[in-house]
Order: sequence, then structure tokens, then C-alpha cells
Amino acid sequence: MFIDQLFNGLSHGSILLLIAIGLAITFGLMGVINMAHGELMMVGAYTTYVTQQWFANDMPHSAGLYFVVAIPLSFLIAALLGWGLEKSLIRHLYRRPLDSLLATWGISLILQQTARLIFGAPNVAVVPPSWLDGGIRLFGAVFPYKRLFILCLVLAIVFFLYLYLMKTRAGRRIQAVTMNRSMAACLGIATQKVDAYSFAIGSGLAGVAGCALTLLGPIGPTIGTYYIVDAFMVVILGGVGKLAGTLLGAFGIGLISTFVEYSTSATMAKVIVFVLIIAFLQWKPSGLLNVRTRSLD
Amino acid sequence: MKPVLMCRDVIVDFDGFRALQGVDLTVYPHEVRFLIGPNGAGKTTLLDVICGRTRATDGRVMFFSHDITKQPEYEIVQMGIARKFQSPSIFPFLTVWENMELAIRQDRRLRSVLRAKRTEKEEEIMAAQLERMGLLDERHRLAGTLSHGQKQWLEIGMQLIQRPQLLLLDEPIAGMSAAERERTGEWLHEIAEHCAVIIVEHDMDFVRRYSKQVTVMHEGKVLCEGSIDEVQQNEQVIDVYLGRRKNACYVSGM
Amino acid sequence: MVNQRWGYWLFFAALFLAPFYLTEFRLSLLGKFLCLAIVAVGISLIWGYTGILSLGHGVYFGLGAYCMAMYLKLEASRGHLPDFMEWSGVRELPWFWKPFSYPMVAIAAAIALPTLLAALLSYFTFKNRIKGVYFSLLSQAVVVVLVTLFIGKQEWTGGTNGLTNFSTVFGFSLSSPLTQIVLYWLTTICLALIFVAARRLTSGRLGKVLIAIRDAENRVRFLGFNPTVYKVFVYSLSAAFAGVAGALFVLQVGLISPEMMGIIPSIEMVLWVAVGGRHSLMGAIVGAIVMNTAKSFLSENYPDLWLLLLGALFVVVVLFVPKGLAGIYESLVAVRIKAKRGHEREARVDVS
Amino acid sequence: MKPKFMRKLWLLFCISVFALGGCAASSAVDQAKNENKKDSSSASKEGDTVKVGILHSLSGTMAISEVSLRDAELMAIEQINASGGLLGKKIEPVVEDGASDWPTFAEKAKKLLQKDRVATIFGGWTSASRKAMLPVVEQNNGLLWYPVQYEGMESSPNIFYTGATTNQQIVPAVSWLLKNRGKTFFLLGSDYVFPRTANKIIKAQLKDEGGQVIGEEYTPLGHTDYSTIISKIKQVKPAVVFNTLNGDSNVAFFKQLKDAGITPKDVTVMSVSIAEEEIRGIGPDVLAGHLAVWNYFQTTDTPENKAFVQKYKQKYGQDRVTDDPIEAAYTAVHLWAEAVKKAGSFDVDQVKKAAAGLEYKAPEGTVKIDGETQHLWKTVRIGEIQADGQFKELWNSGQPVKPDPYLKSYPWAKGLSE
Repeated sequence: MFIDQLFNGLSHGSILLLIAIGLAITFGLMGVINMAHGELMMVGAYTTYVTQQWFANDMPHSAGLYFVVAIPLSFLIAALLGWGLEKSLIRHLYRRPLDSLLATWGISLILQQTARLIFGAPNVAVVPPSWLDGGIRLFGAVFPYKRLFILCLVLAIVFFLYLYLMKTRAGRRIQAVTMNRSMAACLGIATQKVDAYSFAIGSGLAGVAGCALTLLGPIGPTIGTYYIVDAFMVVILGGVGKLAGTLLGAFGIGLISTFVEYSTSATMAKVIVFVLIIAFLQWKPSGLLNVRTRSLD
Repeated sequence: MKPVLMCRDVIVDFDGFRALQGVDLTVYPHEVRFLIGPNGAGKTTLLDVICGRTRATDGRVMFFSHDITKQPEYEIVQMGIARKFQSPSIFPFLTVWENMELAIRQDRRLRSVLRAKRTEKEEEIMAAQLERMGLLDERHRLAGTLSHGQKQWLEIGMQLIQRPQLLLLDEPIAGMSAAERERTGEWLHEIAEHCAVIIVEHDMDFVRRYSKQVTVMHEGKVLCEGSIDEVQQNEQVIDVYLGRRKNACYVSGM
Repeated sequence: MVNQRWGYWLFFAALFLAPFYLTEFRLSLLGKFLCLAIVAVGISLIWGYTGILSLGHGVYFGLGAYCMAMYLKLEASRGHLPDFMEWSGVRELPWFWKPFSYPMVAIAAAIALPTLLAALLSYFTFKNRIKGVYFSLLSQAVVVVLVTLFIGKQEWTGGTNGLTNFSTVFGFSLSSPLTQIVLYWLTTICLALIFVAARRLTSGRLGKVLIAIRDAENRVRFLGFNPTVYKVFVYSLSAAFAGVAGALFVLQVGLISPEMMGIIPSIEMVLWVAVGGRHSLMGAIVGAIVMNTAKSFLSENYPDLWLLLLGALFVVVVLFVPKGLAGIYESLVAVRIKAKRGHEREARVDVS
Repeated sequence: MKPKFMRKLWLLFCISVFALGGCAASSAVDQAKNENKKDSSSASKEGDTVKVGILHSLSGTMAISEVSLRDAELMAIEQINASGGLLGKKIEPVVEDGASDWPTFAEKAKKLLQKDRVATIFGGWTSASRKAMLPVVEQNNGLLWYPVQYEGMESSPNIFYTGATTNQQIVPAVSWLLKNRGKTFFLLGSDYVFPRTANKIIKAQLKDEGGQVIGEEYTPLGHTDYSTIISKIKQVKPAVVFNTLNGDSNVAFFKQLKDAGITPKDVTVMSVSIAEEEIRGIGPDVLAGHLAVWNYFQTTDTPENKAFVQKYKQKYGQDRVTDDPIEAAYTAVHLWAEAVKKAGSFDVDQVKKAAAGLEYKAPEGTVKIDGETQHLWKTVRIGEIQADGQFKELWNSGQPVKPDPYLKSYPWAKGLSE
């Protein structure tokens, strides 16, 4: 039973990490409060739905493969949307974080309503590919393939993101801009361009999260609202600007909430976990991983 | 004479980087003390520690006979230490007059602020101070619309009207014209009649002209103290600082 | 200043006389909006003046409303257990419900509870120098916690159904038009009093301290003020306003449920203030009334369009009219004054 | 100084007028309309139309479910009008949006009764929306037809309940499960009023009929991770999971249940809020083999239902499905019409009197209005979900069950309500 719960905790953590990883870039690195993050996930989820319909109609023989196509497609479409958002709206608000919070909330309302107009208010059904049905039996516990898949997916994303940020030119540019914008600009980095594609990557990852979550959860116009507060809590708890902190925060919350839920109830788990986060941030305002620096502001 | 300020063995540690490694500093009433040293020597950090902006990892800071090492900033200010920051920081959406109103010596607890009204006496003091800063005619303008120099003067005025016993200045003449520098220099000694001043400055000409007592810092330590001439004779100083002046100091923008 | 005061008198007089020129149905709507306008005044105080964006004001509003509703429910139950407790298996009135049979206790609690919660939250948060968006997100977390608790503790709070089906207040029937008019007047008076109080505070030295905190909190600290105390004070004050508003809301609307204190209503409250002009108390009031009127009319006729419009409004206000309706009004006045000064100058030139 | 002052004053006056003008103007218009209406409403009952209110959430979270109810009600009204109307008058529906917001329901109900002076209102879905409307209809002596199954413990003299109360859905389902599936129950619900009340009843009933509750869990609305609860289910191995989750949570629960390798053969899941519409959003593949209890399925075999389903699909599209609440909403309109015909008047008190004991052949079979509680006598049906998203009926009660919202006729329920 303990193994079961441990796995559930890790799996819950991996889902939290998946929804928070895009935010760790847009909020953590760039400092943009994107309340429409959940709706970018919704876009990913609907992309998956459309891909499924497309495969079912045009390629019924390889319908199970739709998911392989849906992941990159979700990334692309959400990233494109994010890129457009950055270009048109968010770049005007870099110095006004509270305002960007409100404006992106507005965007989230618009996206929700648009989805409702296109796909209708009720949920749509995505049938997970059959090759992800079932699970592995080990030590008397069942590890469903879908949860294992999400766990692997998110670890792969973290790994590649790390490589990208640390080892590639474009990634190092993002780092440079987030550390010292004006200095980076002086060194000839086109900061506006970097902003745009950083935001696009963050949004794209939200799309992937939306796509992967169709395996486990509902697909409807309002699914973004279920995840957005959790996602922000993970990033804040981990420490803004620290990918490793986000990782730690996600698995920490995942494990704690699963074990608390096991010994109490889901409602109490939610309350306790949120109270713990609030209390923890009072104690360490800058999150799990923080650096004491010279500047206070 | 009792010292205004005594720092004893102050250590500041930023995640393994020791910005200050045991600094001693004693300042007496009516003294104008210049802090010089290359970039990263810890001058600004020392000011930060004195006014409570940065907490000392170890050591003590005494203001008269009070230990202020662990006091919150606002209490330190209320006790009589004023700090002017490097870049002018005034309240852009308040008028010049309102800026002064906040700065004037007063009971700063919520209870009294709630009931506070400008008294005639306060207005006189404020007007007099603005007159001295040459800002009296601008008093109904929003402070954000002032020129850079005017903002500097407004901020200095806001420090003085607090009637501090110790004034901390961080590069006050940066960005000032030659005439304004001169005015600042003269004015420095004027205010020293009321309070002690610690001033961080990079401009060596200015230091030479207006300093009496100079403290040289290097890599988080006090290297030596004395008049500018004494300091310039000091071997260590010549080694680490003045000797390399031609190359090192230009790089750091002095 | 004096002439502006005339405008305010006029505005409140017009509100006060509304029962004479509005139908009963419209009046009940306006009464509801005025309650919400009280919340808006509080939000303008903390957001426009002090720079604290709270996404948790629904909670304070809800707490105030629940306190009042508990009294109304007990009065409606006439000595029996409230109906929802009976079928939730509660045998006896919980101890914390008992004091609420006294109306004065309920009214006091409607103000005190939100204030206390706000003070507690803001004291720790501001003392630890958590500000800006971090505070906003934390206040949102508080909303999640409280709403989940209120829904979960069904036997004490009525769960998702909330508290409803009241009959009388102080012995007067809630459904009688006269009671409704008296309640409306009470709301108008509360709004006017709160407006005047808030104006007094902001035009005095406190207002300057608040603006200073908004623009440069550290600088304020180095002028010898303790920003934490000021922020806690103004935040708790605005929570108290929200509590009053909640209590008045329940009296007029006759129900409160956890949904009304959730994340979405909390953000909508901020939008009213943004539309009206966050830096202006009167703007906040007008914003709350205009936005809710628009919601009531538009959502009726174009439910689909309404959400798109609401979303677009957030974007447009933030990008193009950050000062809201009040800002537009002020620039109109400025243009007029400028034009007039121009005339005067010309006239002077003519004379000379 | 003086002209400046005057000008500012004038501007401020303009603002005040701007703020209030809208209200005043619209209210003037309303008043004018109202006066017309007063004439026409007293006249309308003798004239050619009669107004009825339709009040559902057309926007917000509940729009998912409630839009279909509006459609069914409008269709019923159209049918009645097509066959000559009521007492020689056409029915004119006034549709309002409750916006998934309970005060809005109260506000709109007030508007319908006071301003539009409707003869009756059809509306609501959630208990919260009904509770919000209840004081309004009682105070204005209006009439409300509420079409959704609910937790009982209520019987307002101004409301007709055309959905099931607990003894027409939950109680017979529990008895059937005890007889056919096993004695051990795991209760799972969303954390709100209906599941908590339903589970109280189930627990009392199981105690009396020899069953056993071996787990009880509630999840917050919008909860999407059911792994821990599924672990608990696996650990205690119940014969039956009695599921009162609502909305999106069902999707997550059933998907994750299937992943965990739990099939309907291992554990029977009995649901009370999954109907044909919800099945479409969850996906029939994960639901197939699980059970639900209702009073009506789209597959219910009556001639009335065949006609009803056909008409509904014809009007709103072949891909639409009907389900229990839709049918109950449709039936409500017809029941009201029958009562009006019997009473020969639109007057609320007379309609109520005429409605007592009224029988009607609804798509779900014969229903009868119980005069005492104003609920319906309804036939209970248990169905198994098929791969095509439809139900296969496994059992029905044979004849309509008398409604008993306070469960007075069940000795074991004595402690539940006083």
C-alpha cells in the first residue's frame, strides 16, 4: 500500500510539474503573471481532441497513433498563440506585473468563451490510445502506463529544457536576458526576440501539459481554471527563477497532498496543503531554493 | 567626545561571498567622513548595514549608546540616521510639498499620522528648507516632473528636514554639473554643524577638496584611516588602490 | 475642492432619492450594486492608493455576509435548528452559532471577522515583505482554502447551497417593499459614510504615506515609517468595508453561498475598480455600478458575447485606459481648464 | 473663480446624470412597459397570449447541463401552441439566464414574477439555484417547476418537483444493489449538499437492510486526481461504489479507475448523476458496464418516448441525446398545461388545486402529481451503460413509486429528519 501511495504521490507530483513547467519559464524566468496559462493548456487539450477526430475520420487504421502527432502539434499551436500574445499584449506590460495579471485574466476569459463557441459548452471525449491502456503489476501494485508515460514525459521535458537553457546558444541567451536585461541588450542580444520565444516555449509547454492530461482528466472549456492556482503555487513554492525549485516544489506538494489525502480526505488535503504553502512562504518568502543577494528589490 | 557611530567587527556574508569581513569604523559628532575604495570594496554595503537595509552576519553597530544591529530600518531612521541613496528616490506622484511633509520630523506611528495636520510651524520649516534647496517655487509640482538635479536636491532636503544626527550619503554628486558639485561641497560642511556625515565618493578631486578624514576600504576591510594626505602616503593604499589608479580606477568608472 | 464636493452631494442625493423614481425591481438591483460599490471603495484604497492587489476580497465580503446570514437564518428558524443542520445530522446548535441569535453580535462579527482575518494574513505577509503579485497569489490561495472549507463543512455552513430562505430582520418582513426601501437607504448611507471616511483618510497625511508606499516602499522605510503597520491597517480597513458590504448584500438579496466568495467574484471586484479608475474613490463607485448594470443587461440578452466583452474589457482597460473612467473624466476637465486658461490668457493679452 | 466653479459643477452634474441617467431612463421605460403590461397582463389572460418564464443557466459552469432543459421546455411549449394553445391562448416563453450564479436566479425569478407577471416559471438545476428561487416564489405566490433529481427534505407549496426525490432513485437502487451485487458499499461524492445528504440516507438504509459502508470519500468540486481514492477502493475491495460525483470529476474518476485495472466485473459503480449527455463528455468506452439509476432513459420503451426522442432530434439535431432531466423538464411543461386545462384558469392557487392527483402519460411512463408533496409518482429504472453511450435497462420498479421527500414511510430514516 505504501508503494501504491508513493507512486500516486510521484504521479501527482509529475502532473503538477507538467502544468507548472511552462509557468516556471513565463513566470519564473520572465516574471510575467500569465493567468491564461490554464487556457493554453486547454488549447493543447482541444488540439489533441481535434487531432483524434482527424485521425479517426481520415486514417482509421492508424487511429491509435494520433497521440504521437498530438503532442508536438499541441506544443506548436499553444506556442504560436503564446508568441502572438507576447507580441501583442504582454510586451507592453513587463514593468506592470499587476496589470499583466489582469490583462491575461481577460485573455483567459476570451479563450474560454471562444472554445465554448467552437466546441460547445459540454466536455468532449478524448479516447486515450489503446497502447497506453493497462499497466505494470509490481509488488502487488498496479502502475498504469498512462501515469508512467506522464512521469517519463515530464522528466524528459525537464531534461531537455535543462540542456536547452544551459548548453545551447538560444538557451543561454534566455538566461542572459533574465539575469540582466540591459546588459544583455548591450551585448547585442535582441531582447525583444528572446522575450517572444521564451514566452512561446513556456506557452508551448502548457500546450503539451494540456495534451498529456487528456489521458487522465476532462476536456472542456473551463479545465484551465482547475489547474492555474496549483501551478502558481508550485512555482512560488519552488522559488521563482529556479527550475530545480519547481521540480522540488511539484514533487513535494504531490507527495504531501497524496499522503495527507490518504489519511484524511480530499477536501482536508486541499485545505491543509494550501495552508502549509501559505505558512511556508511566510517562513521563507522566496521559496524552497533561494539565493541571498545584495539587492532587496 | 562620545562617538556618534561605532561599528565593531561587522561581517556580511552573501551566500559565501564575504562582502564585509570585519569592519571597524568610528565617527564622531560634526565629522564629515569620506569612504573611498575600488568597486566591490564594500562601501555601499557598509552604509546598508548601518541603516539596516542589510543585516550584519556578525559584529555590532552602535549609535550613541544604542545597539542598532538588529533594529528595523524605520526605527533606525527614527533614532536619527538618514540615508540618501545613489539614484534619486523621491515619490514621483506626490508634489514637492507633500514629499517634504512626509519627511519632516514627526511622530511616524500610524495613530498620530491618522490625525496629523500640517501646523504653521511645520510649514515654515518646510518652506525654509525648500528655499535653501531652491525649490520653493516648484512646491506644487509633482516630484516626478522635476529635473534630475532638482530631484537630488529635493531628496537631500528631505534628509535634512528630518534633522538627523548622522547622514549617510551615497555618491551625492554623481550626475551633477561642476557648479552644483561646488555647491554640494560647501553645503556638506554647513550641515556638519548639525550632524555627522558619512559619504561614499568616487570622485577623487571632490574628496581632495572637501575631505578632512578619509577611510579607505578594500575587499571588505578597512585599509587605513586618516587625512587624504596621510592616506595617499600609505604603502598599502598605494599598492591596492592609488598605485593602480591609472588602470583600475578608469575601468571602474571613476 | 469645494465645487467637487457639490458634485458628490448631488450624486449621493440622487442615489438617496432613487426610491422615488425607480421601480421596486430596479431599486433592488441598484441596492445590490451599491453594496458592491462599498467593496470597490475598499479595493481602490488598497490597490489604487497603496498598490496592494488583493484577489481575496470575495472572502471578506463572504464572511461579512455569512455573519449576517447566520442571524437571519436563526431568526427564520424561530428557535428550531436551521433546516440544513437537521438533515445534516446535527442535533444541537453549534456553540459558535449561538451568539449570532443576537443581531448586534452578528453585525459586530460581520465587521470584526473579516478585519481580523485580513489583519492576520496581511500582518505576517507584509512583515515578511511579501508584496506585489506574490501577495495577490497568496490572497488567492486563501480564497481557495476558505471556499473549500465552507463547502466541506456543510453541517455548519449549509455547503454549496449556502444560507437562504430568510423571513424577517429585527421582526420586519424582508419581503415587504418598505423594508427593502429602508435597507436601500441604509446601504446608501453606509456607502456615503464609507466614501467620506475613505476620502478623509486619503486626503490627509495618511493618504500621502500610502501613495509613497505604493511608489517606493523601501524609501518610505528609510523615512522612518513602518510600512507594514500602514499596509496592515489599510488592508484590514478595506476588508472591514467588504464585510459591511457583505452584510448589507445578504439583507437585500436574501442569500449567500460559497460561490459568491470564490476566485472569480474576487477578480471581478478588481475589474470594477479598474474600469472606474483605481486611483479614484468615486471612480470605483461609479465603476462598480456601471459594470454591474452592464452585466445585468448584457448577460441577459447576449450571454455568449458578455464573457468575450468582459475579457476584452480587462485587456483594453489595462492597455489603453489604465486610469479608467475617472481618468477620462479628469482629462476632460483638464482640457476644459486648459482651454479656459487659454481664453483668459488671450483676454489678458487683449487688455494689455 | 466663479465661472470656473460653475463649469466644474456642471461637469460633475453631467457625471452624476451619466451614472444615474441610465438607471432612471431604463426604469422609466420599464415603468411605461409595466403599465402596458398591467393592462395586457390582466388582458393577456383574457387576450391571446400567456407568459411563462424559463430560467436556466445559459452561461457559466452550469450552462453545460441547463441549455438542453431550456430546449426541451421550448419544444413542449411549441407543441402546445401548435395544438391550439391553452384556454384559447398562445403560450409566450420569456427566457432568462441564471448565469450559474445563485443571486442571479433569485433576481431573475423576481423579475419574471413582478415585471413580466408570468403564470409560472420552469427552471433551475442545482439545489442552490432552487434554494435561491424558493423564497422569491413563495413571497410572490408564484409557481416554479423544478425538473432535476435532488436530495429531498423539501416541499414548498409553490414548487412542483418533477425530478426524482431520494426514495425514487437512491433508496430503490441501494435495495437492488444489496440483492444483486453485494453487501459492501464504498460511498464517493463531490463535496456538496446532494452527495452528503444522499450518503446519510444510504448509510441509514444499509444499517437497516444489512449492508455495510466500508468507505466514504468526498472530493472538492473540480478535483481531478483520483489515484488516492482509487487506492483506497482497491484496498477495501467493496462490492459497490455508490458514486455521487458531479460534472468534470466523473471524467477523471472513470478514466483513472479504468487505468488502475478496475473493471465493472470487479466493482460495480452505481452513479446517480451520469445520464446520456454526460456519457458523451466522458467517453462511453470507460463507462461501459457501469450502472446508473434514473426514471427515464433515451431507450425507455414507451410510444410517448419514441415520439419525444424523434421530435427532439428533429428539432435540435440528430447528434443530440435526451436524458432524465430533459424529459422531466419537458414533462413539467405538459403537466402544467394539463393542470391549467383542468382548472380552466391560470391562477396559481387554482392550478395547484387542479394539479393534485393529475395523471399524465409522459415519455418515462405514467406519472402522477402527488397533491400533498407536489412531487411526482415515478417509475424507477436501473440501466447499464453500453458502448454506444446508451443505457440497457436491467430493472424497473414496475409501477410508479409514491414520492416521499422526507422518507416518512421508512422507519430506518427516522433519525434523519425531525
